[in-house]
Amino acid sequence: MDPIRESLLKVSHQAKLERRGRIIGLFCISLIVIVVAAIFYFVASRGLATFYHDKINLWDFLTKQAWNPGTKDSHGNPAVGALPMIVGSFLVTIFAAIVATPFAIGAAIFMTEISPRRGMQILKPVTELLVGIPSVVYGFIGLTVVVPVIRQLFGGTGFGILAGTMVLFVMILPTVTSMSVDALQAVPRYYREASLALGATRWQTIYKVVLRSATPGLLTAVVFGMARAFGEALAVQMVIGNAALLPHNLVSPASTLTSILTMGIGNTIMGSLENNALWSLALILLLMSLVFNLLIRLIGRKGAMK
Amino acid sequence: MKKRILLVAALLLSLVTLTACQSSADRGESITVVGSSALQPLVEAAGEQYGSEHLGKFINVQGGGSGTGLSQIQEGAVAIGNSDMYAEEKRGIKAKQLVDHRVAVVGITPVLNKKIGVKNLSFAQLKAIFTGQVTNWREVGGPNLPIVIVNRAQGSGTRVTFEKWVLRGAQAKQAQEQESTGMVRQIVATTPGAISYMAFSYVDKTVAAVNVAGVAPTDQNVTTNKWQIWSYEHMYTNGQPKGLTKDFIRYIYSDAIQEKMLPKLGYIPVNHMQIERDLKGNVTATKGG
Amino acid sequence: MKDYDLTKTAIKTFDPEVQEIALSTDDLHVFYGSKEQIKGVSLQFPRYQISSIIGSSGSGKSTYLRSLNRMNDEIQIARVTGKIMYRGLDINQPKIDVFEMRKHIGMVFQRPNPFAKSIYDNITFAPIRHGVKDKKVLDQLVETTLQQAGLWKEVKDTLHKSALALSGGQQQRLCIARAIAMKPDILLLDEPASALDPISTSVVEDTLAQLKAHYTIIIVTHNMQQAARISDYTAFFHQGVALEYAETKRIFTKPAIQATDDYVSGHFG
Amino acid sequence: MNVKQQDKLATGILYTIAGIIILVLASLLAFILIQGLPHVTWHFLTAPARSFEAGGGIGIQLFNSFYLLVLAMLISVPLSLGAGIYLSEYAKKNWLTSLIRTSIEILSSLPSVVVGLFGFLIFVIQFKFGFSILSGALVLTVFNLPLLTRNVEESLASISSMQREAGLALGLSRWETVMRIIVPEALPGITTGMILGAGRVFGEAAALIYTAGQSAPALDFTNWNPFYIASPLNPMRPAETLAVHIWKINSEGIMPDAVAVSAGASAVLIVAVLLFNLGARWFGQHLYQKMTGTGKKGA
Repeated sequence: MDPIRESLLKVSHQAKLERRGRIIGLFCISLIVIVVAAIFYFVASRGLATFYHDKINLWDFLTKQAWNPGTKDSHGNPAVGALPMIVGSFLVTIFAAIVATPFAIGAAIFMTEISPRRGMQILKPVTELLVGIPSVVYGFIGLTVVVPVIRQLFGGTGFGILAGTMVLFVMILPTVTSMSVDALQAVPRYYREASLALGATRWQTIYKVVLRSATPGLLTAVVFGMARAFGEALAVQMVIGNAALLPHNLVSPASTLTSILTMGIGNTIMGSLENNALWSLALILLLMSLVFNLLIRLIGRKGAMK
Repeated sequence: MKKRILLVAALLLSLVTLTACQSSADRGESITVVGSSALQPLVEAAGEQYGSEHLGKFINVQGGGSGTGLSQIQEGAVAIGNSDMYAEEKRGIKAKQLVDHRVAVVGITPVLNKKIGVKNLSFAQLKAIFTGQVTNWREVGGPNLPIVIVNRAQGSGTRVTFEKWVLRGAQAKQAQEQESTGMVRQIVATTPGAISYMAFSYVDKTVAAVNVAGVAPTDQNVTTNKWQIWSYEHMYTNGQPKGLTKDFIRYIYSDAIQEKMLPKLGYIPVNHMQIERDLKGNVTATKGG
Repeated sequence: MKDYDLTKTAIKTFDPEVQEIALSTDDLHVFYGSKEQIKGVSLQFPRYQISSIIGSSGSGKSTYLRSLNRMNDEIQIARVTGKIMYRGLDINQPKIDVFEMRKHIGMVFQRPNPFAKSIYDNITFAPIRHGVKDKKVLDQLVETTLQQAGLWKEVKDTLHKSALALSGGQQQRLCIARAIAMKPDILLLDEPASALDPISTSVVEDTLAQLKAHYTIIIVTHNMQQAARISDYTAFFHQGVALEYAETKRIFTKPAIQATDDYVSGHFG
Repeated sequence: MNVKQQDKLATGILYTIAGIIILVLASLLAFILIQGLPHVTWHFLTAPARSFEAGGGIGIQLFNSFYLLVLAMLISVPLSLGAGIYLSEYAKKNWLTSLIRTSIEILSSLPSVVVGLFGFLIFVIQFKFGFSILSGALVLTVFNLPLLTRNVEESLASISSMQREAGLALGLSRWETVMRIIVPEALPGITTGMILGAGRVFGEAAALIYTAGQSAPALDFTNWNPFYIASPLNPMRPAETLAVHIWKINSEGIMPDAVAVSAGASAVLIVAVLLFNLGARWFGQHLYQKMTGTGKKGA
C-alpha cells in the first residue's frame, strides 16, 4: 500500500492541533460574547424597567429638564428628565473633540512627516504615557488647577462645561493622536514622492495629498476619541459641577450622563425607581456608543470605497 | 509560551477554587461591613484595632454609601450594613427583617466659604437659600455675592438628614452635586460664595461653620437636641448578629471605642445623648439626661 | 480583445501505462462568490516533469494552481468543485487531511515570503513541527535543501541571521528550499520569478531544472520564454479555461488553437 | 503669501503644536511629581495606611496594585489572545461576526462604573467571591477584554497574509502558523496594546471600588501560603489599590496629611506606570528578538 495515500485518509497531528486551536479560540470568543451579552441584558433590563415597570414616558425622559427621581412633580409623576445630562454629555464631547482634533492631527503630522525621528522618540512615548495616567489624577489636577484658573478668567464657580472640556481634551489627546499617526502612516510613501517630485512643497504635499487620502482614518480617530470622551466618568465628575441643569454658559455647573450615574449609583436601592432611572442613563450611554461605532464603520466603508 | 500561560492560569484557577473551599480555620475569619461613607472611618479604625487585638480575625470595611449598605445587608451579601438613616426612610428596603444598632451620633452643620463672613443663619434663611428663594448673600446679611449651593449627591445620608431638618419637605433647588465630603469641603473652601453642609468631623480650618438660629454646632448642643441637624449612625444586621459579627458590634459599643475613639474621630457616643429621637422625629429624654 | 471560441480545446492526455501521472484534475471549477473563475479544467501532470501554465492576467492560471493543494480553502468565498486526483485519491473532499496533503504537495508563492526568523529556522520550522527533532538530521536538511536551491554557498556563514536581510532572489530561493525541506511529492510554483531581477531569475530557473530529477513541478508563469526554457509540457489558459495542453515545443512552434498561436506570437488581445 | 512662506508657516505651527503637547505633559508630570515626590520616602512606600492619623504609607496598596495587575493580565491576556486569533483567523466574514465585533467595541466605551457594578452583582454577590482581588481581577478582565481583543485582532491583521500562506503550504495547521509565526511577528503591536491595557488596570478606580473593595487589611509578608487570610498572595482578600486609595482619600479622607498622601500616592502611581511602560517595552522587544531571531525589525 502507498503510505502517503494511507496518511491522507487519517487525521494528522496538525489537524488535531487545528481542531484544538479552533476550540480554544471559540471558547475565548464565546466567553467574551457571554459577558457582553450579560452586560447588555443587565443594563437593558434595568434601564428599560424605568419605562415598563415605573411607567415613565420615554419622550418625557428624553426631553424634560427636571431630574429629581426621588420626588414627584406637580402632576404626581416622578421627575426624571434626562435632557440636561444628555446635553451636557454632548457638549463636553463635541468641544473636547473640536479642541483636540487640531492638536492631535498636528502632532501626528509632526511625527510622521516633519520630524519622524524626534517625533517618534519624544512625542510618541509622551502621548503613550498620557494614556497611563489614571483618570482620578486627571480629575484631581482639573480640580486644583483648571477650575481655579477658569474661575479667575471667567468668573462663576469655575465648574462647568469648559472645565470638563479641558480635562477631556487632555484625556483623549493620546488616543486620537496615536490613531491619527496610524492613519497617516498608512498613506503609501509614493504618494508623497510623486507630489514632491512634481515640485509641491512639503506643506502642499501634506495638505493636498497626505491629509486628503488619510481623511477617513483621521475621522475615525476623532470619532473614536469622542466615544472615549462620552464614556469618561470620574475625571469629568470632579470638574463639571454635577448640577442637573441645562447649561446656560460654559462656566456654569452642568452634568453629564456618566457623572450623574457614577454619583448616584451608590446611594440608591436596586430595583427602586431612582436606581432604574440611573440605569436608563447607562442604557443611553450604551446606545450612544453604538452610534459612535456605526459612525466609525460608515467612515471606514466610505474610505474603503474611494 | 502560550502553553505556559495557560498552565499558569489553570494553576491559579485551581488555587482560587481551593482557597474558596478551604475551611475557615486555617485561613482566619473575616466579615465585611459595607455602606455609609460617613461611618466608614470609624468602623475602619475600630476594625483595625479589633484585628490587632484578635489575631486571625479581620474586619473588611467598604464605603459605597448608605444605599449600598442597606441594599447589601437586605440581600444578605455582607455581615453589617452601615447607614446614616433609618432603614425605614429608604424606599425599597424591607426594614422589618433588619436589626438596627445605633452606634454613634453625627452632627451636621452648614459650612460657608470663609470670605462670606456670615456667622449665623436662621432655619428660615437656610431654607430660603437651599430652595433658591434667596440667591445673594446680601439678602441674609452678608456681602454682595451670589450664593453658590453645593449639594451632596441625591440619596446621600448627609443630604437626606440635612434636608429633613432644614427644608422640612420643601423641594431643594437644583444645584451642583458632589459625591463626597472631601470634594465638598475643597469646593466650599475655594469657591467664593459657596455654601454646603457636612458632618462636624469634616469641618476644618478651610471652611467656616455657622450657628443656626443662634445655636453653635457643638457636640454638647447635639446631645441636648438644641442643635437639631444630626443623625444616628446605624449598623444594620440581617437578623440578630452571630459569631464574629456579634463580637465586633459588642466591641464597637465598648468603652475603648465609644469613649476613646469616637470623640477623636468627631463622632458623638450614643450614651452621651440626653435625649432620644425616633424615626418620626419625636424626642424623648433618656435616662442619661 | 478578440473573442475566441472557448469550446474548442486541444488537451493532451497521457497513457498511464507509459507515463506515470502525479496529479490530475477532472472538470475542476472554482467559484469566487458567484463568479466562476475556473470553468471546468481537466489536465494531467506527468511525474518528474516540469509542466508550466501560461496565459494572460486574469486567465485563472494562479487560481487553478492554488486549488491543486487546496489553498483556496483558506479563502472564505471560494468554492471548488470537480476532482483532483492524487495517488488514486480525490483529494478535493473533506475526509482528506488537508494538512497532510500539503506536506506532499508543496507550494512556492509569487512574492518571497520567508518567516521573520533566521535562515536556519525558516527551513527547519515546519519539519520540527511535523516531528523531526534530531539536531543532526536538521543540520543536514538545512545544508542539502539550501544546496538544492542553490543558496548554500551564499548563506552558509549566516545561517542564524534573519532571513529578511536576504535579497529578493535569495529570499525566493530560501522559500524553495523551505518547500523542498518537506520532501514533497509535487512542487507548485506560482510565478516564482516574477518579482526577481534577471540574474536571480536565471538562478531560480537553474535550481528548478536540477530539482526536476526528484520532484514533479507545476509552475505558473506569465513569462513565455521562461516556460519555453524550463518546462516539458505547457498549458495555455484563457478566461478560466485550459484551451491547449501539449509538449512545450509544440505549443511554441505548432499550436493547435488560434488563441494559443496569437498568445505565443504576441498578437494576443 | 507664496508657497514657500506657507510651507514655513505651516511647519512653524506644527512645531508649536508638538511643543505645546510636550509642554502640557511636562507640566502635568512636573505638577504631580513636584507635589508628590517630596512626600515619598521609604517609609511611605512600605508602611501600611492609617485611616485617621498622619504618617500612613501606601505599602499594601502598592503591593495590591501589582498583584491585581498580574492576576488580571494572567486571565485577560490568554483570553484576548484566543479571542483575537479567532476573530482574525477563523471567524467567517458574516453578519454574526460583525455583530460580535460591534458589541465588543461598544463594551469598550461603557463607563467603567457600569462594568464595576456588573462585576459587583455577578462576581461579588452571585458567585460569592466577596470583595476580593479575584473579583477585582475578573472585573478588570471584563473591562479590558474588548480593548485587548481588538488590539490582538488588529495586530494580527497587520501581518501579511503571505506569511499565513507560507505556513499553510508547508502542511502546518492555521493554529500553529498563527501561534508560532504570526503572533511572534505581531508581538510589538500586541505588547503595546497589553501595556496600554495594563496601564488602564493600574490606574482604574471606578470599576474596583465595588469589587476589589476599599479596605486594605494588614498583610503578613512572612506568610506566603495563599490560603492564609493575611497572606499577600491570597486572592480572596479585599484589596484596595493605589488608584482606589487616591480616590478615597480625595473624597473621604480625614487623616490630617490627606493632601500629602494623595499627592505622594499619585506621584508613585505615575512613576510606577512609567517604569512599567519601559519594562514591558523592553520585555516585548526582547521576546520579539528571541522568537523571530532578528536583531531588528526586518525590511
